[in-house]
Amino acid sequence: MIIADVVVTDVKIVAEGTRVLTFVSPDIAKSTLPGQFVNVRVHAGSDPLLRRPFSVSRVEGDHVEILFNVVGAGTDILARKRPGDVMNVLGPLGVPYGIHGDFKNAVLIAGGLGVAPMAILTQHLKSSGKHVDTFLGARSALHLVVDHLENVHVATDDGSKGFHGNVVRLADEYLKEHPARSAKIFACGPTRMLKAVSAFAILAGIEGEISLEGEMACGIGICQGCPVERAGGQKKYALVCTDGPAFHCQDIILRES
Amino acid sequence: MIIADVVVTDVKIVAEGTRVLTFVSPDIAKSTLPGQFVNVRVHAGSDPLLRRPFSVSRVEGDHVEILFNVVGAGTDILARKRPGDVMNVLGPLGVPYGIHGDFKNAVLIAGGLGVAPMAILTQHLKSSGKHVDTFLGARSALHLVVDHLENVHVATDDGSKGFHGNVVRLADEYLKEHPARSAKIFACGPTRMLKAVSAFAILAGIEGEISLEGEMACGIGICQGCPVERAGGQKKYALVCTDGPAFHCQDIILRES
Amino acid sequence: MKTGFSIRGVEFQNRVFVASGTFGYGDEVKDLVDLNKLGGIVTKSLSWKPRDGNPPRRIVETASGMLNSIGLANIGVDTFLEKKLPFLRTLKTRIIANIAASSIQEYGNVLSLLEDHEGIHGYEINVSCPNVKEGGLSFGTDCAMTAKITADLRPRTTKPLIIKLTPNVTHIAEFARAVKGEGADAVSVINTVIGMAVDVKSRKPKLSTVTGGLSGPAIKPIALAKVFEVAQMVDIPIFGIGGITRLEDAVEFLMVGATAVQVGTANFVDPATGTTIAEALESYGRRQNMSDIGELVGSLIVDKKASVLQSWM
Amino acid sequence: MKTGFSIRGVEFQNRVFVASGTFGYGDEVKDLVDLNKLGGIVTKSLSWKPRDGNPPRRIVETASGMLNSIGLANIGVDTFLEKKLPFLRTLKTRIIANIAASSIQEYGNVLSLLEDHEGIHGYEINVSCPNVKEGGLSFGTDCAMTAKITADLRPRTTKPLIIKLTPNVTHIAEFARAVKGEGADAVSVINTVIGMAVDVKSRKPKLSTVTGGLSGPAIKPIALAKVFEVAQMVDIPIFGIGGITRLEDAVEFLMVGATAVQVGTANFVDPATGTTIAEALESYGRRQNMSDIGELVGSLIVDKKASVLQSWM
Ligand SMILES: Cc1cc2nc3c(=O)[nH]c(=O)nc-3n(C[C@H](O)[C@H](O)[C@H](O)COP(=O)(O)OP(=O)(O)OC[C@H]3O[C@@H](n4cnc5c(N)ncnc54)[C@H](O)[C@@H]3O)c2cc1C
Ligand SMILES: Cc1cc2nc3c(=O)[nH]c(=O)nc-3n(C[C@H](O)[C@H](O)[C@H](O)COP(=O)(O)OP(=O)(O)OC[C@H]3O[C@@H](n4cnc5c(N)ncnc54)[C@H](O)[C@@H]3O)c2cc1C
Ligand SMILES: Cc1cc2nc3c(=O)[nH]c(=O)nc-3n(C[C@H](O)[C@H](O)[C@H](O)COP(=O)(O)O)c2cc1C
Ligand SMILES: Cc1cc2nc3c(=O)[nH]c(=O)nc-3n(C[C@H](O)[C@H](O)[C@H](O)COP(=O)(O)O)c2cc1C
Ligand code: FES
Ligand code: FES
Repeated sequence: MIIADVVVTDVKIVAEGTRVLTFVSPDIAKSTLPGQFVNVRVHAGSDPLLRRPFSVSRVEGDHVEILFNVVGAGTDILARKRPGDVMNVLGPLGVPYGIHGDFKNAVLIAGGLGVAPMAILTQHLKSSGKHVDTFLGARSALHLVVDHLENVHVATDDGSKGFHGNVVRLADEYLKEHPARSAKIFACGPTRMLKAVSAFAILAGIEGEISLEGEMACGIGICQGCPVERAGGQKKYALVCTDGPAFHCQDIILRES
Repeated sequence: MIIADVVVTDVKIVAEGTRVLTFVSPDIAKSTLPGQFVNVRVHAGSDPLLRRPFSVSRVEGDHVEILFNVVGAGTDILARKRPGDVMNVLGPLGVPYGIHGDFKNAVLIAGGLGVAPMAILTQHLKSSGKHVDTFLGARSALHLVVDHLENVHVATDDGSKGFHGNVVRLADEYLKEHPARSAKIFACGPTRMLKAVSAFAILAGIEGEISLEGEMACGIGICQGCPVERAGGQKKYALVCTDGPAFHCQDIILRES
Repeated sequence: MKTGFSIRGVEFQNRVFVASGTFGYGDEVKDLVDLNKLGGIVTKSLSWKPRDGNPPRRIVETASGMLNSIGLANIGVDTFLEKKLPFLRTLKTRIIANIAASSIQEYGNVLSLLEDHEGIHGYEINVSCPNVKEGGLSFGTDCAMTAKITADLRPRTTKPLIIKLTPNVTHIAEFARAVKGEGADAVSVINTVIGMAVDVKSRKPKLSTVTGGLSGPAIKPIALAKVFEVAQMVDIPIFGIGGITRLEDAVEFLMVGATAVQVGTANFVDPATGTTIAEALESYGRRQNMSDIGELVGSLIVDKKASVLQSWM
Repeated sequence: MKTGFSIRGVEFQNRVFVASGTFGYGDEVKDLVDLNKLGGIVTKSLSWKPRDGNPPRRIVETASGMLNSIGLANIGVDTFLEKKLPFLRTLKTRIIANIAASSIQEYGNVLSLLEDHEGIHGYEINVSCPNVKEGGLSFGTDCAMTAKITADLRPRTTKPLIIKLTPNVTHIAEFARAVKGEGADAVSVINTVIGMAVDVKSRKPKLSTVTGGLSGPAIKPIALAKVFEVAQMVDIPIFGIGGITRLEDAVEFLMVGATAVQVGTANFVDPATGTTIAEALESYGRRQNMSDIGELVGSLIVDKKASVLQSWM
């Protein structure tokens, strides 16, 4: 984990409203594992005050990529970054996905921008010899980001591409038809989707990890601001930033807020 | 006075640390008189919260120019504007310089960025047939902005150009040697300089107007935030934004804060 | 859809007002704002005699906010009646006269004088003023004194009497309860929060008065909590004030229990903020298929268990 | 040049501390910050038993600030002694244990237990906690109760006893005077300001606890005014806290009368903020040819006439 000023080399639009920002950081590029995130200080000012957490989407050489939509002040500032701009980044942070089990088939399920960590996850899964199937849910064909992914199965809300409907049902049905021996699920996306994935994984008795999002103040465990309810254990809450963002389905209880 | 979104067409560096920002506003271009200012909303965010006042420096066709140095958050944001950027402007505001008296010789005295209103002032003085002498004080030759001015006499703190020292003394001595029949002084700059100008004008019995700066919240007389002490009269304070920024030397009392 | 509401029989056309001291007397901005679109205009505080106000420096910008120590510079009630009221009378918008004073008598004198004139629809009492008798201690931080002012003013008018409360007290709801007990029709929550700033170079306070009043977006969370406290404890109409710059802010205040809102500091950035929000609030209500914007008032959904936890900090 | 100071015989190497609850227990950031450069580390509040804290959502960003309702989630004093203190002992930086409790007895029990262990150099008492006996009313807004806590704790230790005051009271100086009277060695000013935020879409409070504590640059002007009030009225060392993010902020607090400062929320943006300010403060002092940074404390130049005006708002 380092804290450093990094140079932005590129910000490009890769799908409807979705951008990829690339910055240079040999240390972060070297040390980031799939599912980990960086906490970005979007400007030097005091409003917005806090850093903004983003999953590392992909690493190439010394370059690190994050994927985001403009949803508010912080991402708006990020979207205006230009090559050469300098910003302060803290990372890599959090507990990565567990990719070294003895499962053979990795089933990646992503909803919306939950696709962010899937590229780097795919990189690592493949280099450790896993077979990867990827299920992407998006609002429409225009919102899809499929670069650097393997065996992509698409579901869109408007049916403009692939399966018309819920990506979890798509994955569910696919796995029923193609029973994967020793599979493991890796999911990221909206809470409602992650609940569905957990339910389905636990039911099907498939190992599964989900990556959570949630407001964070520090990203490094010093503010206690990012609790998620644990399923059992004497401590009631885990911290998304240091105990996660990746959790085993059965370890946590997701609640709609 | 209008409030409108305007398009920035250019931001260029014209001297050490000094920039000219040009924006398009037919209404403001048409209606602005010398010494008036515009109140600029540098961004849509809430920090910095308030508008920033800037003298209109020059008008050409539909284009309006302001001159500024980066001294803080607001001017920093302004300096980063790019052609095509939109910003909200309120103006023209304030009481202009009085250029229609029956004086023949206009003596312009500016210290530092007090030069800002001098270009538009010169435009108007000349079209009403006045002779213009301009005295500019700057830290060094590099800090000088002399464009669109007439008969420029320079004083620099470091002597790198023109008279080595105080611009008021330069003007003083010049006027002693070249007694100007029916002259009027127009000054803008740091408070200390304006005090010197006032003292000198009143002493020499020459009519003089000085343009003040000071913190403002609204720029339009609704916050009472910009008082300047009056010399006599039953009201103790005048408002810089609506009674000024141009005042007759003898009407106000300047205090160093 | 109903946008208006009434207090003590006085009808206000919508729930978005402009706050005292942040809109002059209205006429200054008549070319920039359609004054007839506001729910109400609260005047700059009026005192018996004109007040010069404090020496400069009177304003300091702070993080997402500003400090002011205007010192209630105002033209005085006579000049107001002569120079400003005639114009305000031409508007269809309701006019609330805000009154400031340094003694109970002065409050009463100003109000009674205003009572003799047409065109004022209600009074807002600024109790954040120094009580000269008590060596300059603010009336507004003394609950008994605030109640006493209310009791003295109530018999002088049948128009809406609104007491503007200061947030600089431990339990603001006690003040609301006290003034309600003395017959106040509503409370305005909040006035500015005491703050200060230092010029490190000169080692002097930035404001000539050392401390001043903090306003703007920075204080919105504080104002919401104060409005919520009053709304939970006392059944009285509340004007929600503090850091309102856009529609969402106004809706937040209504939801926590404000009957209407007042826009303050935002007027300095754009004097049309109030009318913009008033229009946005109306279309918001329509989009939500409301029959009355009032449905928003106090509509906050609060989990009962919440309050037990809240005080751990 | 002297950078340090001492309270009750305990030497602190400089005047820049990190505030409770914003720096964990120190070890979490040891790779990012040179902990030995801090004047002091104030621990997260410690209670007798571990506390899970409040349900999510615990934090909300606001204009130049943030609201939190962590609910004093902490590992409890036993785990602290076993898991955290050993590491803290290895530092040359002074450690202040911050204590939170829901009864006077609990405060005493925690402090006395900590007294039995090496490596703690002083105590900061967080009185912004609900007094269970009084149905959850905060100790810290009750002057007598705050004094009572101090009186009960004082005999239990000869180390510095610092009472951390809440800003959510009318006259904070009264609280400072009261705790000084009971033997407190210093006060910390301020804890968070009560605030709230609403999620307009769901019509629910954003925080699970409805209201929470506001912190960050937004409250700096409020904190400065509170420190100034205490410094003017009571002769007691003050830890100035509230919105400090850079050197100038720290200098402002020292000038208005703080003996030292604590950096809070800024640690979430950069945990090295405290050490950065400590170093900047030292070079600032040298540039100003000071022989002791303490020369800044209370060095504000105040015009006598000022105070008369200040309360008009
Ligand atoms: C571990 C982690 C990894 C993340 N990875 C990505 C990513 O790869 N790509 C991406 O686009 N976003 C990601 N997010 C979410 C991202 O941090 C937020 O979208 C961003 O902070 C919004 O900032 P803003 O200022 O633009 O919006 P704000 O103005 O802060 O908020 C705008 C809206 O987004 C919501 N929001 C704010 N912060 C978060 C948050 N942390 N999580 C969820 N919703 C939030 C707010 O409630 C509000 O509705 C991640 C969050 C976490 C905690
Ligand atoms: C009528 C009027 C006309 C002006 N014309 C010009 C102009 O043509 N060109 C120009 O460069 N500046 C002009 N100014 C000053 C300009 O408004 C400030 O420099 C600017 O607001 C600073 O904003 P900032 O956010 O960059 O700096 P801030 O962070 O706001 O302040 C940085 C420094 O500038 C000082 N400052 C802030 N506001 C003012 C102010 N209004 N007047 C003087 N000092 C201030 C602050 O005290 C601080 O020391 C004018 C001011 C007024 C009132
Ligand atoms: C410059 C200024 C002047 C003010 N003058 C008055 C006043 O004369 N009387 C009064 O009751 N409130 C006055 N206020 C307080 C505002 O009416 C309002 O209560 C406060 O600013 C909080 O709202 P805001 O955050 O929207 O500004 C003033 C506020 C400001 C910023
Ligand atoms: C997330 C968070 C947790 C906090 N926890 C504690 C705590 O446990 N005990 C305490 O005394 N103060 C606590 N505080 C208050 C801070 O120590 C500090 O007094 C306050 O935040 C103001 O300073 P700041 O504006 O620099 O953050 C906490 C503040 C924040 C933001
Ligand atoms: S974000 Fe601060 S502890 Fe997780
Ligand atoms: S700046 Fe508001 S009255 Fe002059």
